[in-house]
Amino acid sequence: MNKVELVEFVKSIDKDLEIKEGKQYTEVTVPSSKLYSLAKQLREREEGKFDFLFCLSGVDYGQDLGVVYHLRSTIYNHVIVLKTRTSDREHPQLDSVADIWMTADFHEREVYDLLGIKFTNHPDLRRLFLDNSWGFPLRKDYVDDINIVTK
Amino acid sequence: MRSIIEYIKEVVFGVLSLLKGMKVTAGYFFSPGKIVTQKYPNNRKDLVMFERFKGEVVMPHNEKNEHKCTGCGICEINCPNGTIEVISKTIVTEDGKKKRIIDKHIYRLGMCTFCALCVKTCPSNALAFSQKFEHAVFNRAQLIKQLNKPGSQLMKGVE
Amino acid sequence: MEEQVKNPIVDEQEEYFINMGPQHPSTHGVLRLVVSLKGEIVKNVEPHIGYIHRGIEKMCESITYPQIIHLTDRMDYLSAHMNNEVVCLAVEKALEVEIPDRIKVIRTIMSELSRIQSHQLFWASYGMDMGGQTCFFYGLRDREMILDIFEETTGGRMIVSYNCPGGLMYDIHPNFQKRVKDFIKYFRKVLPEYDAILTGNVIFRERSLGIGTLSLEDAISFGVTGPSGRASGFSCDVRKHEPYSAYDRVKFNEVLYTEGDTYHRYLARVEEMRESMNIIDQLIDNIPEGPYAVKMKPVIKVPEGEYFQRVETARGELGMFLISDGNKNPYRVKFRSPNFSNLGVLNQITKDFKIADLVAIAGSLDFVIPDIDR
Amino acid sequence: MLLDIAANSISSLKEPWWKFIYDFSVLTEAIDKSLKGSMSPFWVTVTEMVIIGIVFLLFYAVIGLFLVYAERKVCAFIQNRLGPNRIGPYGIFQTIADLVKLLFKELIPIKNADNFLFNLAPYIVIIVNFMTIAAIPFGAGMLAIDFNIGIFYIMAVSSMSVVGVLLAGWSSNSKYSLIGAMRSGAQIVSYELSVGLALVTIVILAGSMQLSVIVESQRDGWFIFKGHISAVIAFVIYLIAGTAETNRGPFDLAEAESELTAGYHTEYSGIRFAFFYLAEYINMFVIASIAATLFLGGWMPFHVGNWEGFNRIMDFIPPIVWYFGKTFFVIWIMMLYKWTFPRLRIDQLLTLEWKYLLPINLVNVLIMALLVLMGWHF
Repeated sequence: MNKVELVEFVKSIDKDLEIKEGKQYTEVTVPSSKLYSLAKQLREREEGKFDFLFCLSGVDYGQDLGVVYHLRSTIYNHVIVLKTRTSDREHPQLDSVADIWMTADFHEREVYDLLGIKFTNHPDLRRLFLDNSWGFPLRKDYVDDINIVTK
Repeated sequence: MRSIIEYIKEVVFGVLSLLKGMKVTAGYFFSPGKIVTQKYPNNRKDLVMFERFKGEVVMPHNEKNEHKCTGCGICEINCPNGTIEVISKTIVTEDGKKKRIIDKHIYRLGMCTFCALCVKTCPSNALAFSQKFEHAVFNRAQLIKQLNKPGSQLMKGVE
Repeated sequence: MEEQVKNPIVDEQEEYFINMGPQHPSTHGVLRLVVSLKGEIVKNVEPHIGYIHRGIEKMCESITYPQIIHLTDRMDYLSAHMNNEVVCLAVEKALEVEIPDRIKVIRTIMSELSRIQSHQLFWASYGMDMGGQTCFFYGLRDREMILDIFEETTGGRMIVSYNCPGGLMYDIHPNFQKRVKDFIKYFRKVLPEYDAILTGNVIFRERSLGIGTLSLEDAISFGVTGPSGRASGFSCDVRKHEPYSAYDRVKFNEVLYTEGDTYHRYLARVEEMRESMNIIDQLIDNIPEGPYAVKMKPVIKVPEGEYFQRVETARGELGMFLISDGNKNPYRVKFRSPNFSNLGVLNQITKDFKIADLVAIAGSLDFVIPDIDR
Repeated sequence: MLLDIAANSISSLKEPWWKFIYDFSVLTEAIDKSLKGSMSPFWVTVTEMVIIGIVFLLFYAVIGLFLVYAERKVCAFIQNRLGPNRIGPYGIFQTIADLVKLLFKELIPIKNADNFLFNLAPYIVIIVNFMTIAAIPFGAGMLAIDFNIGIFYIMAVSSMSVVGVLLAGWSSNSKYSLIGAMRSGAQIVSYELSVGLALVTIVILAGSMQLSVIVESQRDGWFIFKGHISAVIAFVIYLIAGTAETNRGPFDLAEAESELTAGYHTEYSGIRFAFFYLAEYINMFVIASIAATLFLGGWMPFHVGNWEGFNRIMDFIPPIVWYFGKTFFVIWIMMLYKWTFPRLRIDQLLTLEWKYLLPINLVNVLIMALLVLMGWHF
């Protein structure tokens, strides 16, 4: 599927989505409420078959916290990028995709650990690297006077 | 009957595969070829490191105790870990001009990751890597080194 | 850490827990596996990681692009060169710099050399996991030759720091080609010995055939890439699918098996060493002339945007997700490290095998712990 | 008084003193005679036992240290290394230095361990070891006790070391140790069968269980040649099963350092650990020397039919040299495959015994019986 068809395909799932051609991949911005259903469709629809979640990154956009999903289909070899955001910095919550792609289990735990985004319906959401007493270091407003020395 | 033949085959092939491995090890036992062990502290004298080996950062001085460091601080900017600290001072040269020269070039070996960015980016090639690799010291303070020797001067012709 | 275990020895289901690691001979670093056992049967494996989490992604946000190189070296220290390459390729792609052929070819050769040395160490340590200690020394003996080649050209043995955005740090050493050819000649001769000691050995085959089978669906779903994934039939070689550097001009086979058990994960790596030697053979004699680095600006500023670059390291697909806001520091860097994804599958494939198999399976996934923790 | 006894025994030597190299009983009888001249029979026995005990104790330590050194050197040569090379010429004092280090190490007490059993276990292993050595004929007339059921005794005693291993694993209060000990138990109990049957094969051929008789009947040819096919199979099986019984690689599941860190002796430290370590090597020595005695003719020189000259030259080499030569050859083979093969898994270990070694062994015993009945052996 080329990029035009890909846009068509995503539009066919939900036409309100904001689709942008990025520098490399087609980027779809999803509101957090629609994330899970879109992901499930992308994974299961015969034309898409995005079965390989090859990157799941949490990003702190300053105001919002977001998660970027890089999906690839091992059958058709097309790539799509899903982006979702939440503006709640105190109790950010997103839907877990761990039951769609197993690898999301660990990646979501990592995002929870480093950015503090809670994933609902995650099977085992615990901190991965750090102790519970730590803050969320990948947030831009994280301060650690002892370990981070700036010149 | 067939299963018995299979059984015997299995045993024979298994034993043969084991003997094949033993042949290799026994071969090395009788003719080890190149011995890889280095008798390290004893072979210090003839131990030659490769010329590009990244031992520690040094500032080469010539026989007149002159170095090439102008104190520009590019190495300090480029260092990812804050290993290098260039402390410069301003002096008045003979012809009355004010000139910034290096006072101390501090190098903290304990923080260095040998990424070679300082050596590579130095505009006057004042820094180099030495071949020394025995860095262990008893006191952490000894790892903080001053690279320019006391009383050293800037080499003529280096700006 | 805070979990309460009712009875440390036996709980109601007659399962008991043992801690493998953080200091354990078979975890290859500071990985802690909380294994729940029933007799000798593994019921559940829970990896606890983070013992050497250094926050590389956070550190990257405050340093410049050339400085990232020295951190990526320390992620997967066995494929340090490829880790550096991913940063360089990402930055070069973002800046749209045209890279001369010489650099591409040298990068490819170095990548393949590090792949061989990584697989040699895998072979060595896997033999040791299985209890054959001599493998370890043979593997390290041969690996030493590659490390010498690295040291002569780059000045470092494992932490090479040879790439930089826009090219290489230095030109190759005059001896480089001769040494590499010598090594290839030598290693072609030695590789059958590897097979005699381990691959063909009946004990080894018995211990690894049919153990820890990972199906293709699971491999894709868990994102198991690299030789581990290819042993399950997951065609995931970035060198083939998205060629970077000089991989588009060399012929090589993607080693694919369908069985997906421990033995084939092992075999995929051994075969990959042969493929890597073929790649080097094709390139070593015709390294084009040219500069070893493109002149870059003293301060590299990547234009605003999001970039994703993938390379194939010795353990699988390493992705670098780079968000730049136009400054000299990246806004956000995410490394999609192969080992991190591969670790997730461990619990799935070790279930109902024996504790000795757990060691074999974990060994065959070839973890490098700093790459998991970052 | 000791000097008197020594002078007496030298004067009472019937033959030239250096003859004891060929027949040790010359020396022992002389000592016995001179002791009897100065003491009551009870004290003679006591003195002789003490002498033998001291000699064996020294021998035990020396052979243990030597084997540790030898193993390190052999594995180093296999692995293109030098091995120990710092202490003394070629590192020959390395193991002594190790022993001194272990002696000075702290014996770490284990919380919640069964202290009595924990302390007892290494001694059980050592004592059992010690008992097996007693029955081994080192040379002509050079054995402590000549049982008429020597093989039976060795089989009975050597399998007792599992008690020590089990106790060590159980009392350590560590899961690694427990798994190791249980593996070891299963292993030794099953491999005992193969060891026994392999020895039975030779007993059929020799017609005796007395070790001195077995050695003596190999004067005109070693059993491995006499019993040809059957004896070779029995020899191989004995080596495999014997290695399994000593918990050495590729059967070192009880220790399995990549799985169980150190298995049953994970929690031991200092000299208690050294006991286990030493016991492993002495066990290997015992297995190798029984293999040498039963299959390779013990201290008997290599004789070929009626080649008189050749046999004379072979006879010229002292029996003790033959004995140690053969034993160390067997030990070398054991080391070679320890350092070549990967370790088996516990179920495969038992499969190997019950599905392969035991049936082959049973068939082998039958073949041997047939050979002996029909007189098809040499």
